[in-house]
This record gives sequence, structure tokens and C-alpha cells, in this order.
Amino acid sequence: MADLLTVRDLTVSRGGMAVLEGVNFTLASGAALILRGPNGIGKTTLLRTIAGLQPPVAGTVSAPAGLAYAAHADGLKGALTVRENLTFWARLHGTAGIAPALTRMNLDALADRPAATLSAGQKRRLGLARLLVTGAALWVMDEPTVSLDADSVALFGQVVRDHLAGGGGALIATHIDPGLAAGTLDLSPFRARIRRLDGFDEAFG
Amino acid sequence: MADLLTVRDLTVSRGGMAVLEGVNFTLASGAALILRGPNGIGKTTLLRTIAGLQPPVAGTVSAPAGLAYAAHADGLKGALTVRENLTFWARLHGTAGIAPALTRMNLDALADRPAATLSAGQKRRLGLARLLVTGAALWVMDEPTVSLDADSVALFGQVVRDHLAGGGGALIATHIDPGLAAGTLDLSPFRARIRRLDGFDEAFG
Amino acid sequence: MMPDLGRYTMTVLSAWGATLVLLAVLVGVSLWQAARAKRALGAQEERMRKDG
Amino acid sequence: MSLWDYANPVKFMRLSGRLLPVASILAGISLAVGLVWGFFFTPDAENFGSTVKVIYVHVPAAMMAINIWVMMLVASLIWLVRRHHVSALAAKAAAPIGAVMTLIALITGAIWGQPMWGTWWAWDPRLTSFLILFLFYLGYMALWPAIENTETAADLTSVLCLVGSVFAVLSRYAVNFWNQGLHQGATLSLDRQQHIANVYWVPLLVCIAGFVLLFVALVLLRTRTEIRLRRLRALEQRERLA
Amino acid sequence: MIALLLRDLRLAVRAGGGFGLGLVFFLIVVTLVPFGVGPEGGVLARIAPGILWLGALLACLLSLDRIFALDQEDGSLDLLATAPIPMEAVVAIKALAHWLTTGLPLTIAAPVLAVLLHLPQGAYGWLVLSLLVGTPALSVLGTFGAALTVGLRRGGLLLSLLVLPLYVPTLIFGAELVRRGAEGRTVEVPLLMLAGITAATIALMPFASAAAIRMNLRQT
Amino acid sequence: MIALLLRDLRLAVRAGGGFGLGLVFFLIVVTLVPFGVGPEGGVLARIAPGILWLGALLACLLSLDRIFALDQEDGSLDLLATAPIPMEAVVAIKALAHWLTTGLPLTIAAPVLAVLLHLPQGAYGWLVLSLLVGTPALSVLGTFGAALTVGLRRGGLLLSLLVLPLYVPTLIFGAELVRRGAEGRTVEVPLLMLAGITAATIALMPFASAAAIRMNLRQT
Ligand code: HEM
Ligand SMILES: Nc1ncnc2c1ncn2[C@@H]1O[C@H](COP(=O)(O)OP(=O)(O)OP(=O)(O)O)[C@@H](O)[C@H]1O
Ligand SMILES: Nc1ncnc2c1ncn2[C@@H]1O[C@H](COP(=O)(O)OP(=O)(O)OP(=O)(O)O)[C@@H](O)[C@H]1O
Ligand SMILES: [Mg+2]
Ligand SMILES: [Mg+2]
Repeated sequence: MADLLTVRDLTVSRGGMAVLEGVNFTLASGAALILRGPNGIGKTTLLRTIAGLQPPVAGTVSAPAGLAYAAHADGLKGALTVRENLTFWARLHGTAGIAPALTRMNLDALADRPAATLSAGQKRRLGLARLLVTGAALWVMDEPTVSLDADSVALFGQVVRDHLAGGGGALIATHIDPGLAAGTLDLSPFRARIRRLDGFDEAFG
Repeated sequence: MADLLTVRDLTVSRGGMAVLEGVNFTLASGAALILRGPNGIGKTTLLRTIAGLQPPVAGTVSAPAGLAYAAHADGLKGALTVRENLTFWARLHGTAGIAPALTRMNLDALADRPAATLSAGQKRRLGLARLLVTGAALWVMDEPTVSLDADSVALFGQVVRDHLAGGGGALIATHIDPGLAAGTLDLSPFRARIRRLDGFDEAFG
Repeated sequence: MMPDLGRYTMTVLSAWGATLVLLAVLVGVSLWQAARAKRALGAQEERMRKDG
Repeated sequence: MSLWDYANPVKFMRLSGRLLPVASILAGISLAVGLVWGFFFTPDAENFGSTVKVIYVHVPAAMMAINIWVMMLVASLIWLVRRHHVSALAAKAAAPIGAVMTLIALITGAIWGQPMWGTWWAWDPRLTSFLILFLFYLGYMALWPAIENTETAADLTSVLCLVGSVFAVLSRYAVNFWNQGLHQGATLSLDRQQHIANVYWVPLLVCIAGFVLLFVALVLLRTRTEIRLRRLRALEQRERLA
Repeated sequence: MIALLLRDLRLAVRAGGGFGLGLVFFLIVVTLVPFGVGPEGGVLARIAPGILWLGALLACLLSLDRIFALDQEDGSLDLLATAPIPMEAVVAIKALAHWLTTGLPLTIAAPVLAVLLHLPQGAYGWLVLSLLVGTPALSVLGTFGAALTVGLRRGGLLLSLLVLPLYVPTLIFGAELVRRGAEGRTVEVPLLMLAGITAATIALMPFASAAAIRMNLRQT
Repeated sequence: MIALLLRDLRLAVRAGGGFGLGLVFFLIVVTLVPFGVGPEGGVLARIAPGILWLGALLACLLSLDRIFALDQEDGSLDLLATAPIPMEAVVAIKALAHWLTTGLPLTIAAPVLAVLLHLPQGAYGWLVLSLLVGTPALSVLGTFGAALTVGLRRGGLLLSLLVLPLYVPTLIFGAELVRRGAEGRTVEVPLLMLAGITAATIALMPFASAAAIRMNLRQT
């Protein structure tokens, strides 16, 4: 199948310092890739770069235009209900019908509750439901299963498998096994080596 | 050993609705108890009640005065460094010396970084290090291992075991096994039944 | 030596005084910051050379 | 070798290291000559009395206040278009100098206004637009340290400088429209050469040259400081990771 | 785009009535002035145009930090930036939503408050007109300031510092328009200037604001 | 307790210079008034006491929402509430920190800004005295307002609405004191009233604020 995402010799930086360098991988449509690595290795930074929120220091990312990013934070508005939150994202991405997303993330019973009154795990389910209404082929997720109970993790696994079966792709940074048949990429070998700074030039960029 | 925490027939409510009722348990010093249950069952609500942040609807909690609560949010100031954040809590609780806490949560290398520049897992480690400087006997923790990598979870397990060995107690709500030899309390059976409202009286409290 | 400033002595002297003080502060602060940066950078480079 | 090469930090450090003593010495000489000449060896003016001596600090400071902002604007544009770090840092280094110059113009003007107009402060267009310029300097200087990431800070302050320039000009026009003002120009037009005797004009020119040279020396010094601090920061980061 | 506008309006109405509060702040500033300067009608009438404009400006200013900060804190801004909609449009919609929830209500309420300050009869029409033409510029410029300070923890006051000098021309022409109207003088020049400023800011500032947002998100 | 005070001061200084910014807002309000009301010295001198007090009050008001909201958002407030230190003390320290970073700098800067408004010579001393005596009440009352609105998403404007009526007496007596001073009249009555209000609020409001915080946390 066609490659959804190609990352070539990518160097990403955070706070002015390269954190990962020489990252290479491709993601075919229908496949998922799990990024692993200890805290602070640069998973979030890598995902932000792939999502286009920050420019790469070196190397290239070729990602499809429509890409859905799910960050550590869920981007929910506490004052809006679950349904309103989801409807907003659906309309912004020009898709219609949030009902399947609600059902598949088991949110039907909560649909008319303001998001502020959800528990940590319920909020997370809503954050993940957003992916379903973006209509994007590539899902880029940063620790999606945080705060989820075992049932919800299984639910999430099923949703991702369906997405892959439909020709989508998923890139997931996580510390916990989400129960997917997916390749794993350990980021530890790509930790940026610390270069010595010998002149003033190198302090910049 | 003496009981650190006794919970009797406790009913707790959230958003004006009872969520758990008839909860009973005791925690001896030197022991840990893990609270489990699906998302939204009321773990956070129960812990907040035990920490004294909200009053019980019915039943009693007898907890020691000095109790350390670690919530979903870490209470960190991004503008202060790791060291300053921790020193503040230490001085507020009247304890001295944050060095052991830094070392035990593997934060020495990050000590002079502003907390805003930490990764998700590094922030969490700092949030947990706060428990060590409170000097409290009872630790009440809401999903402490969220975002932590495997090494950090092990580190955290060791810290809790040391705390228990010193006669402390720990109450932990979590979906993930933190690798502790501890009792487990499943909260599902305590889910509050929905009573029919037959008179106006019952709409109040 | 001092020119006779007549009834505007205060005006002229305070205007000149304020200017010279502000300029002196600016120059002083700049020099101090420069010296401090130079010293800190020197110390850092020294330390890192030793550590390799 | 093109001019842009000096935007390279190493080359800039080398060149500025050589220029700095020269600029400092020239600034010292011209300031000393101009100020001493202006203070001790100029006669009183007809309708100003001895207060005419204030002109030797007031006018150069006022001119520098405006010119430094223009220099910051140019440096900001260079940063936005060509992304030369030295350029952004030079703008950052110039801002406090400009703010002090504005303050000097305001203070000396206020002190001068007391005997001349009978008030410390009047809402005259020129005075008012200087006050606004001072606010722009303050805003610019406050924005720099508020942003953690250095490159982002350079970007955002440059955009602010750009937008601020447009509005500084607009404000100048607006206050002109709003109040005709008291400020000099009509009574004794010193900016037109034919209206001013050489006894005042020549020392004034020397003073202006002194202020310009002082600015050059200070900007070089402060830019060097900023570059050093940047390198220090990078080294510290590296050490922490090691 | 419409979805974003509706969401922002809905949030403004829901979140503790953001809608009415700008108004109420305006009311309170205008009410406090007589307490501060004393109640003589003559002085009040003289300063009424200026105070009304100043009150509107401050009420506007106070609600600026909501424009992006809330979206940044809960992560929506990152998600908006990766959504298939240009940042310029996001910024323009945000400014429009701010004006609809702040500038417009202020304009409508101003005549009522003008009574409290003894504004001369003839000036009411000019007051409304000047606010209607001038407040959009306040929202657009405020959005730019908010975009500059969005990453900063509670940059509220820094935001004021950055934005207020930008507000000076609008304030001068707006208040001058009302003052001239009150005195029965000709108002063409300030009106044209005000309209010109508003048109130019609406046309140009969204690009600057979008650039600032992108720079802020880019934090490498 | 000292630790809390130091932390709050440090945060105020670090977070984008929160310290100087209250001041700058004061400067800007005072600067904008002439743009609004026109440049004539006579009118400005008449309204100077009122505008200076109003400016100080608004500068104070704008920084109120930082008092608790930041601590609430990042969870520190919950943790402070479970720490072995009474909420009354937390609240009092917060008010003190707010005054040190806002009221005190405003008091010191006021005479300089008074020049811009042509405040009569004789009134400078009274201006400083009135602010020194009056601004602590503003901080304490503001802390109460902040405590009431802490749970609400960005209750900034609601906070203003709640607090401004509480500020009215302080404003009246403060401005009156300066006005009387400027006219060379006797100032005893407003001075005593101002001191009385400050003393009473300092003594009593911390209990109310602490109660408000506890209720806000309790949300069952
Ligand atoms: C705070 C008050 C004042 C400010 C901000 C101010 C500002 C300025 C500025 C911007 C210039 C133009 C410099 C240039 O680019 O050539 C200037 C020049 C001058 N100022 Fe002032 N001024 C103030 C008060 C005064 C007062 C009170 C006087 C004397 C009565 C005065 C006399 C002059 C003279 C004679 C010149 C040079 C000729 C000219 O450009 O008209 N200024 N001042
Ligand atoms: N704003 C910042 N300034 C400087 N350094 C930063 C900043 N944000 C993050 N870092 C550092 O960059 C590195 C990479 O951070 P990143 O958030 O990408 O890690 P991560 O792999 O996602 O970790 P986690 O599993 O804990 O979420 C970390 O070492 C972190 O401390
Ligand atoms: N402010 C609120 N108003 C109304 N209901 C609320 C409020 N906050 C939480 N709830 C509801 O109360 C119940 C208990 O929430 P709580 O946060 O205690 O769950 P939890 O067990 O901690 O869940 P999680 O594992 O997802 O963190 C949930 O069903 C939640 O939807
Ligand atoms: Mg991460
Ligand atoms: Mg929970």
C-alpha cells in the first residue's frame, strides 16, 4: 500500500536544543506505529513536528494534508456539552454526523453533559472521539490511553483497528501497550548527541 | 499496627449527585491500598473527600491531620525551577532538605530547569517528589503513574515501598498496576443507586 | 570658571544633571552587564574544557 | 565578501571587538568637546536666557530617540527577512538606549518647559508623541524577556516593532491634529539653519555627533553582551544534558 | 469558520456571561468617574466624550486576554492550527467574535450611560457613530496583542502595555469626533480618519496576528 | 507563610515582570485621559485627583485575577488547602503580596504621573498619603473578590463587577482627600474614614475570603 507518512533524517529540537536526530521511518496506509522511549526523549516534540506545529531542524516530513493530532491536552471547552464540543470539530473539519463517534467511544450517555463535569477518563474518551470526526487519514496521538480504564483502552484499540482497516494510519506515542498489532519504534537510539560548541556561531540555530 | 485511615459508610457526591455510597475500609500504617474502578465511578471524588477538600454526604472519614494529596494536576509553577518549586512545598510543610527527594525521583539533572520546560513525565516526577517533602504519613494519590515510563514507575514503586517501610500509608487510585504489594479495593460495588425522587424534600441534599 | 546662569541656574543644572546621570547609569549598566556576561561565559568555557 | 557576512556571530565578535575601542574613544572626545563647549562657551540667547544651554542635551537626545527606533525597525526587518541572529540581538540591545534617550528628551524638555511655558508638562504634539514613543519602547523591552524561546522572542518583538512603527507615525499625525501645541519652532526655529547663529549651531552639531558615536559604542557593547549570553545559555544547556 | 464563530459566541455567553460583563465594566467605570472627579455637571459634560470613549476602550481591553489564552491553555489552539483552515481566518473570526460580544454591546449601551455624564444632547448620534466605526479597530488591534502574548502565562498586563499605544489614534479621533459633535463643529476629518484606521487595520492586521500566532506555536 | 509570600513575589517578578506592569497600566490610563478629554490644563487639573485614584484602582483591579486563578488552574490551590497552614493565613499573605507588587509601586509612581495631569503643587503629599493608606484596602477587598470567583473559568470581568462596588467608598474618600488637599481645605475627615476602612477590611476580610475559598473548593 501507499505510504501515508515518510520521515527522512529528521532532527527535531525543543527549547533551542536538538533532542532527536536522524529519525527515519515510513508508515504505510493501514498500519500503525508505536513510538516508545523514556520520559523526555522527545516523543511529544517529534509528534508536534510531524503535525506541522513546529519546523524540523533538518530532514523532511511528508505527511498528508489532512492529519489529526491529539496532544497531551484534549482541547475541550468545559462550558460546552460533549455533543457541542464534538459538533464544533466536525464542522471545522467539514464532516457531518457525530453520532457514530459518540457511540463508538461510549459517550452516548454523557452527550448532553458539560465537558467540565466529566471525570478524567471521560474527558479523554471525548478527546479521542474528536479523531473520528476529523475525517483525517493519519492520526497522530500523544499518549492517548492516559487515564483510561481497561474497557476504554479496549474500545480505543477497536476504534484504531477499524481506522486502519479503512486504509488510515496511526502514529502513537505511549508508555503503555495499547493492545494493537503494530510496529514499535524505540526512539532511544536517536537521542541527539551533544555537540561541542567551539565558536559563537554554533550557539545560534 | 495502628490504623492510619478509617473510612466508615462513606457516601460522596459530585455535581450534586451521590456517586459512591457505603464505602468502608481501613488502612493500617505500613500498608497501601489501591482503588480501582472504571472511569467516572468516583475515585477522584472519594480521594478529595478523604483529603478534606469536600465534606462527606454521609459517613465518616478519620484521617491523620498531616496528609499529602497528589491530584490529577501537579500544582507546579512553570516560571519557577524544579528546585524552587520543591523548596516552596518543603518550607510550607516545615520540612527541610529537598536534596533526597530530588535524588530519589531522579530529578538532580533537571533541578535548575524551569518547570515549564519539562516533558509530561518529568513534570509528573516532580509532582510526586512533592510527596516526599511534605513529611506526611498518609499519601493520597490520584493516578500517580500517568505519563511515566517504565523506569520511572519502578522508581515510584520503590519510593512508596520505602515510605510504607517507614510506617507511612498510601492510598492510590489507578488504572495501571504500579507494581506494589498492596491490597486492592474495587469501587464498582459501591456505585450509588439512583433513588427515585418522590417529594420536593429529596431534591435538597 | 562656572558660567553665570542667572535666574535659570536650577533649570540648566538639573537638565544637564539629569542627562548626565541617566547616561552614566546607561553606560554603567551596560559595562557591568558586559563584564558579567564575559566572566560567566569564561567560567563556563573553562569548566567545560576541564570536563571534556 | 558581502556585508551580510558580518551578520555571522564570529565575524561580528571579531570586527566589533576592534571597532568598540575606536567608537568609545571618538564618542568620549566628541561628547567632551561638544558638552564643554556648549556649557561653558556659548552666550545666552535673547528670549531663552541661559536656558538655551539645555539644547545641547535636549536636541541630540530627541534625535537619537527617533533614530534608534528606526534602526531597530531596520534590524527587525533584516531578522524577519534574512534571519541573521546578530541583527535581532542588535535591535534588542538598542532598545534600552533608545528608551533612555527618550527619557532624557522628556525630562530635559519638562525641566525646560517650567521656565519657558510655565508648566512642567503640556499636551503638545511633539511632547505627546514622545510619550507614546516611550510606551512603545517599554512594550518592546517588556516583550523580549517574557518569551522563553529566543527565536520566538526575536520573531515576535520584530513584528511588534513593525506594527509599532506604523502606529507611532499615525499617532504623531493624530496628536498634531488634536492640539496645535507650544513646542518650539515658531518662536525660534532652530532646525532651520538660517535662523540660528553659528555660535549655537556648531557646538550642537558636535554634541549630536557625540550622541551618535556614544550610541554606536553602546550598541556594539550591548550586542556583544547579548551574543555572549546566548552562547552561555547554549553551553549551559549542553552541560546539563551531558 | 461559521462553526468557529458560533463556538466563540456561545462560549462568551456561557462562560459566566462574558457577554454582559464588558458592558457592566463600562457601566462601572462611567459610574465611578463622578465619584472620583466630583459631581459638578459642567466638568462632567466637558469630559464626557473622553470618559465614554476611555471606558469603552478599557472594557474592550479587559476582555482581550480571553481571545486566545483559553484556547491555548486547553490545547485547542494547537488543534485549530492543525485543522484545515488558514490561521488568518481563525484570527479574523476571533476578532469578529470579540467585537460582537464587546464592541457592539458597548456601542448600543453608550447613549444610556452618556446620560449619567450629562453629555450634550446633540452629541448622542455622534457618540454611537464613532463607537460603531471605531470599536472594530479596537478588537482587531487587541487580537494582534493577544496573539503576541498568547504563549505567556497570564500575559494580561503585558498585553495592555502592548495594545494601549496602538489604541491612541483611535481614541483621539473617536473622542474628538464626539467632542466636535457636542460643540456643533464639523466632524468630517475625525470621522474619515477613524473609518480609515478601522478599514486599514481590518485589512492588514489579521496577517500580522496570524504570523504572531504561528511564531508562538513554533517554539522549537 | 514566609515561603508563600516569597513564592508569590518571585512569581510576580518572573511572570513577564508582573511587578512593573501594574505600574505601566497606571501610566497608560493616566496618559490616555488627556487624549480623551482634550489637552486643556484647567480641566485636567480639576479632574486630576479623581483620575489618579481611578487609575490606581483600575491598575489594582486588573491584577486581581492572578491572585488565586493561577493557583487554581495548576492545582496548587487544592494542595495549599490540604497543607498544614490555615486558609486565613494563605489569604492574608496573598493580599499582602498583591499590595507589595501593585499598591506600593503605584503609590510611589503616582507623583510622577500627577505631573502629566497638572495636579496642583500642594496636593502631591496628600496624593501619596491617600494612596498609601487606601491601596491596602483595595488589595484586601480584591482578594475577597478573587476568592469568590476562583472556580469560574476566567471570571475576570465578573470579578470586576463584584469588586468595583466594594471599592466605591475607598475611591470617594481617597479622591476627596486629594481634592481637599489640592484646594488647601482641611483633610481630617476623609483621612480618618480612609484609615478606618483600611483597618477594618484588613481585620475582617481575610475570614470572609478564606470562607469563600473553602466553599469554592467544596463543590460537591
Ligand atoms: C517633555 C518635553 C519636550 C519634548 C518631549 C521635546 C521633544 C523635542 C523633539 C522631538 C525635538 C526635535 C529634535 C529633532 O529631531 O530635531 C525637540 C527639539 C527642540 N526642542 Fe523640545 N521637547 C520638549 C520640551 C521643550 C521645551 C520646554 C523647549 C523650550 C522652550 C524645547 C525646545 C526645543 C528646541 C529649541 C528644539 C530644537 C529645534 C526644533 O526642532 O524645533 N523643547 N524637542
Ligand atoms: N519549552 C522547553 N524548553 C526547553 N526544553 C524543553 C521544553 N519543553 C520540553 N523540553 C525538553 O525537551 C525534551 C523533550 O521533551 P518531550 O516533551 O518531547 O518529551 P517526551 O518524550 O514527550 O516525554 P514524556 O514521555 O515525558 O511526555 C525533554 O528533555 C524536555 O525536558
Ligand atoms: N463538576 C461535576 N459536576 C457534575 N458531575 C461531575 C462533576 N465532576 C465529575 N462529575 C461526575 O462524577 C462522577 C465521578 O467522577 P470522578 O472524577 O470522581 O471519577 P473517577 O473515578 O476519578 O474517574 P477517572 O478514572 O475517569 O478519573 C463521574 O461520573 C463524573 O462524570
Ligand atoms: Mg510527551
Ligand atoms: Mg479521576
